[in-house]
Amino acid sequence: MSAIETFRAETRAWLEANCPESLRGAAASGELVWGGSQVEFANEDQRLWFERMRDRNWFCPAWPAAYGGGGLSAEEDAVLQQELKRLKCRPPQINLGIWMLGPVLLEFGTEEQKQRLLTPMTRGEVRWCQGFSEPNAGSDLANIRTSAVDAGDHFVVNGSKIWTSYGDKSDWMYALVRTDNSSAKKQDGISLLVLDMHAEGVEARPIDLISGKSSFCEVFFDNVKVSKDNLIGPLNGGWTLAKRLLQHERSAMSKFGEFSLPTHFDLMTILGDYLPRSEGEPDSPSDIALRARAQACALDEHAYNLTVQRMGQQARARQDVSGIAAIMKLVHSEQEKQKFEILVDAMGHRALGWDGDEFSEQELAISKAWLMSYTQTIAGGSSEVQLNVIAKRVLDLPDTPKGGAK
Amino acid sequence: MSAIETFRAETRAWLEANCPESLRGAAASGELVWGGSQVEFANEDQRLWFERMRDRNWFCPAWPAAYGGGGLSAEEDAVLQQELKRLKCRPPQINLGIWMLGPVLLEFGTEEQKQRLLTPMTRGEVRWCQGFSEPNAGSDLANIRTSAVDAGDHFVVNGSKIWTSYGDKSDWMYALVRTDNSSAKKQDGISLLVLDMHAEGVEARPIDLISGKSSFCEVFFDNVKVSKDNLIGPLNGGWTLAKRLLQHERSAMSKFGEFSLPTHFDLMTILGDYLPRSEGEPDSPSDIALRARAQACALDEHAYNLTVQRMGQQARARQDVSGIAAIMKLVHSEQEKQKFEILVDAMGHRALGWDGDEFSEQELAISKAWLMSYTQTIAGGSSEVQLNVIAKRVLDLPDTPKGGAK
Amino acid sequence: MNLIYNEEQRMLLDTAQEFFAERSPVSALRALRDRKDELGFEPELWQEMTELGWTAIPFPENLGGLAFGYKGMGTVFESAGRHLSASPLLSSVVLCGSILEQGGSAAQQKSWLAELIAGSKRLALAVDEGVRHNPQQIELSAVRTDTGFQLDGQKVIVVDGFQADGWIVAARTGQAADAISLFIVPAGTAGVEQSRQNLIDSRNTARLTFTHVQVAPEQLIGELDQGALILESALDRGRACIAAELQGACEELFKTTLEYLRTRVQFDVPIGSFQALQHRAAWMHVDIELARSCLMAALDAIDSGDAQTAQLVSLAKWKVGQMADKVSSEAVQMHGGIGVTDELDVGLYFKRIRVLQALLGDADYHLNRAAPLLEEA
Amino acid sequence: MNLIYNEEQRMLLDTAQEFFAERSPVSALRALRDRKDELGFEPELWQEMTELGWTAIPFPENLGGLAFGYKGMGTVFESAGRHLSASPLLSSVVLCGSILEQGGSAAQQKSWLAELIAGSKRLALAVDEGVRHNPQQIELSAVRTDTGFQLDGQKVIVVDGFQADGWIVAARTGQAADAISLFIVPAGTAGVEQSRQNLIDSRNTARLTFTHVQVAPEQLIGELDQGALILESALDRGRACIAAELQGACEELFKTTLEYLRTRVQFDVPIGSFQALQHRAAWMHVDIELARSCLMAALDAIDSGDAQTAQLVSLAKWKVGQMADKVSSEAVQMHGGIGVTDELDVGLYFKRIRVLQALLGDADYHLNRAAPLLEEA
Repeated sequence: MSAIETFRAETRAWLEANCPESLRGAAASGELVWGGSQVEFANEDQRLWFERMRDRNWFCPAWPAAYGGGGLSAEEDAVLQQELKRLKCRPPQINLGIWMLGPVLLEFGTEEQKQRLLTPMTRGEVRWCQGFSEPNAGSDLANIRTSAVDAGDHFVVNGSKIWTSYGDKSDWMYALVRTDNSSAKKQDGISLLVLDMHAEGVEARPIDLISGKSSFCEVFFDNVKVSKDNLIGPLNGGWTLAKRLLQHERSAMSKFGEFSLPTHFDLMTILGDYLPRSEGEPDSPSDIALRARAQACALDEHAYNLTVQRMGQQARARQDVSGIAAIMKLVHSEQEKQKFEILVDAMGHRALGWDGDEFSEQELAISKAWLMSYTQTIAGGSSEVQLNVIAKRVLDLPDTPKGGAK
Repeated sequence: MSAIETFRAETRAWLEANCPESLRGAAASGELVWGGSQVEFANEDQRLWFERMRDRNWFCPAWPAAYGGGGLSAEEDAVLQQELKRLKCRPPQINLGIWMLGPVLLEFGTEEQKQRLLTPMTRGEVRWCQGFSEPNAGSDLANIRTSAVDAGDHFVVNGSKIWTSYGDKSDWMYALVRTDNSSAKKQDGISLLVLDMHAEGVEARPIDLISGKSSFCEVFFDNVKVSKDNLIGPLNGGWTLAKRLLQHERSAMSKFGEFSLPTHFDLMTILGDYLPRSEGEPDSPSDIALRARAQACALDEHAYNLTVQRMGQQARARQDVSGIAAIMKLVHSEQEKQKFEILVDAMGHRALGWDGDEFSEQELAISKAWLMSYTQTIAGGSSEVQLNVIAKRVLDLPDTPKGGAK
Repeated sequence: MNLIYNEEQRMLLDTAQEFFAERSPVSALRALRDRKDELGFEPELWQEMTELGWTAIPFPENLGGLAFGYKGMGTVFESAGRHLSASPLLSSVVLCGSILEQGGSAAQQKSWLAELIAGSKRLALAVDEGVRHNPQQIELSAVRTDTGFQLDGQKVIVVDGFQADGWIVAARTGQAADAISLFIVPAGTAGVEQSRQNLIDSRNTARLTFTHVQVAPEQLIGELDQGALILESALDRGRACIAAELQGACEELFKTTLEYLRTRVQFDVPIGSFQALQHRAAWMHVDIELARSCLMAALDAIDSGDAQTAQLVSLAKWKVGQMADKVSSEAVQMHGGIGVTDELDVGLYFKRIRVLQALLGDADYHLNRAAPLLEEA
Repeated sequence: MNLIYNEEQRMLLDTAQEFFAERSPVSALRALRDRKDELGFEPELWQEMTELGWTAIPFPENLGGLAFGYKGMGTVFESAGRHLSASPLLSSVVLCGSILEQGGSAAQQKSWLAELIAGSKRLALAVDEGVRHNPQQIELSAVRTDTGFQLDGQKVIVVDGFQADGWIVAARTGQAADAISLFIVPAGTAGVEQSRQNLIDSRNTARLTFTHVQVAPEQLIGELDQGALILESALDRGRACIAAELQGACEELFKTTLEYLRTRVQFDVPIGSFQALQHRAAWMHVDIELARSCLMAALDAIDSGDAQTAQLVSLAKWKVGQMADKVSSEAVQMHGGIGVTDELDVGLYFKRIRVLQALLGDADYHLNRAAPLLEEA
């Protein structure tokens, strides 16, 4: 048996012995464990799985052992991921720090920063949130205004961030801040800073959405002191790091999506419940037309899933996948929106409930998910931005020249 | 009886007595009479109607009698139009000169030009065509390059025009030509010229379209001499006149559309022929879905027709109709395209015939009309240009500023 | 066919616009929602609307009405739509009022209709039973008894039905498909249970359960088994008014969206200068204009008693509904992140629009019902 | 499920691309059209394709094939699509070849299949009778006689059917819905009349009329009444190849369109810098990628004998067809005036694409047929 085969056999055996049955398969959103100082477990199995994986240093299996990682080779890590997938093990914890900031710290952080920041991540002790967007910097991220002013041994941060997921429950934030107002290109005056959410002057307020309460927060900074060793990478060099971070966002989101399927409602199944066919009676023309629309939508979802598969196969065959990768977020979010529109059509007033006992839990969940689907085509790069990126980077269509179209 | 009531009664009586029965109601495209030196009549009725209207000076009923017009007041003209409509009389002749150039000549022409050019129009003796578009001046009309160079008592014209309807059958053309290459704004170097299509150096070649032969021509000018009294309006002042001319285009096209309905195929009727319902058998789901699409399309056409009606009523009530007027061409052409797409889906291979005996005349006509419908969303201001106009003039959305979007 | 408002109607439109803008702006709906108001509208506002005579608009003068027709009613509904102003005008006046006008006995008209017009009582129409609107499938039964009728069954999505002074209930009284009868059931009648259905639009909607409910013969409206036609005609008036409310809401939402496009700056330019958004906005304008024409045709058809009223109403409900789907979705998307927050009014418009779109028949339903229009051509 | 071409297949793809680009570019189709060529393809080209071994690709080695599967076939079809290259590969090899492979007797395989592979004979499949594809509704009858069978009826839209060396005819031989039998009818058989149906794509399509046509028992393929399954399987192979041809044609047309957007200047800038066009082009790209995945799944399903092959083929024909509708329409519109002239190749692509979209089942047909895929999830 080759070394890798041995590793696979051992890993499989360990996972089978240590991953509790109840933590295999997709979880409802509320059932996921978020690592951090306030980590909460809904049951003993969750705690066991968390502690066992932590103690095996497998929260970050491929990170160097020096920072608490598992020290696995890329090949071993791939095997571990395959085995986790085979058993459908849920991630023992969810943590933006590991998925997004971590890889950037490994690449750009100082040794001191790696020691100080990565180790607690690999122990699941710190919950991280992201501070990028601002009210005036949505699609145009470079427009951020939250300032970090040099005050000798520390920065003083003022301003606000928006759309920070779980800002109210996180321990630390990685944030883009403006450290130079004078640069000609606004991208050039931006730095990447990490900061303690418990520090004085930081306030996180959850945002109400059209779908009701949300995990998104608005975060306000009022003269927050941040010591200078929390600057990641060069001063005014944050834009490059931010772009790198956002590259990790997609894979993070897909990992997240794989295990938490809070909004997966199967269109055709639900359609069947609300558009029942009567024995012997022909369906009404309007039901048939709706069913045809639903079929088209569900088949489009099928085409999307095949495309996910194809992208993986192309990547493994070392073929260029940039053209496919660029469509994924756009397609998925737009398809979800369309799916819910059809569901709402089919469910009539049953999909229009807000709260109360008059509607089933599933019905209320569908209403919320429908409204939330409108968030998906905006957050994380709006559909418009996705289309711009496809047009320019994939299709190589020209920019509008200066002094251009009238 | 008031004077206008008397006029109405006389007009009605005259029309009833003089408009042959066979010339009432919409005509197939080939059955319309085009005035001009080569005027052709398919039958005696056409000749009679042409000559009677000509002799009553009613080719241009509201133009001054001095130029061969009918000299009617606006009120009388309106009554005449109503009575023509009531009896569904076809226009005795079709002539772009009357509908488009005529009004501009009346406004901007010299007295000599009016005498010389309008009088033959009102006699139906000259067939006119339009020379605006060029290969590099499609949506961007100001980009024309056909040049008219001052050579003392005449201009020398070189270049080419495209999309000239019936360029090969016309006697005269009104054309936009570049008379100044040095102007900063390209609109400022353009003049409006009329010229004899039979002159030396003029060649008109019909253009083949995806639908086959067409009435559009490409017209080439090779050192064509045009005497200076054929310049309409000021030198380099043609752009203003062109815009005025194009305002008349819409009403001209709608008049034309009213009487020549070569492509009016009723969607639901044809659908019924090709998607027959079997007695006692339920329709197939795919037929039902197609029928639903067809219904939606036909109802949209209904909504369009109601909008035409509403626009007329608002105009009569002296309310602003610019917001409605701006959508008409766009909606109509896009709806037609959509209608034919559905027809083609319903007719299967019967709509895919090109020529030969294997397809009925109607089937071949539908194939051609379907392919031609693709021309409608491009010619006469593409859908994109229409949308730009709506966005900027109706919705008041801002221009892209210089040095704008990246 | 007259597709524009005349001068009188335009004056009424201006009055209604001003009234709702001042007395019931969107913030009023927000306040009702935030305090979880069960009635879903402000009784004082309703009283003021009554005093302005709007509850009398559609009725003939001999019944205490103003005979100002459904174009008149349309002006009020589109103005209410613009400001998301909540009132029981649809349920009590348009739907129940029409039924009483067309089918009510003199006594019923005297007691109930007069009170509806005065605003001193409110009725709500109980017709739907299933997931989607379908007045052809009524199963709630009314069975003859020695003293009258007994009602058993359930109604859902009864607009303004919670805490109404009574309900007009559509009940099956025979085997034939259209053997439907209409009954007035006053609040407090034994055996009627009401529960509030809280929808996303924060308005008043109720489920009603009827268990062995006894009603007297004089509570029957019109002839036994003959209620379907009266019901359908009232529903059509209601659908046209809903279309007007939708049209108003969408035009206002579109206005707000255009303003946002002109002022919101990203990448150093107003986002309204991006051509992709310009074209989408232009298409919204196109749909709004086409829908407006259909709405006006429907209102005019009702007023002139057009033989194709039902089809024209369905055309309007379909086309306006399709437009509303698009305008509301695009409005949210074009507002970006802020558009999905509760802070902006955009979401309130979105939710109300989507409920109106489903009420009394969605696009699929009315597409089919409008189809006979196409046979005439 | 393997959704990409392997190295061998990619090599074949490159060869095919080069071959068609050089030997049968769009100008070749234009020439065939302009001289109103009745055959609709160049016999020399066909001979060269045969020599390259492409007619042997899908067949097992014991039948003289290369056993290179439908992914292999797909590479040839998408390359042909890119250049609108005309050949009887679909009709003779894929459709008729599959039937002979799966249902033919040893003698039939020896005579006919070997000749098809060698390119020395051409067969065409006669299946459709109505306006739209529907192999469930075959009415052409084959009735037993003393000496064999008698065929009566009509077939339309027989691809490459004009002047073929023979036809495989799907005939009704019993009352049961699927009582279909397949017969080989050589050209020259008494009672067969052929007329050319001139379609917009300038390819070879025929109507065949069968009047008291006598066929011998050995012309029956497989068992009597058992032809439906074999037919359906061959049709699925054909549909997948059509999808591949469509995909290739659309990708090429899209490439041309992008090039035009980059170079055509209006209002002093390349029109490809207009954001509205950019977004529409981006959506085209999205559809092309999604369609590509479905196509690859269909080809792979055929090669691996997937239990859901029929549904996956329908998914591909549906999705590729929808994409093709959009890409071809947008290509014409984006090319503007010049796009509707015959001078540009855009129109030739448009016309071929629209014919392929309808052949062997349009989007509506395959949407329904693919639906069972959704039940597994």
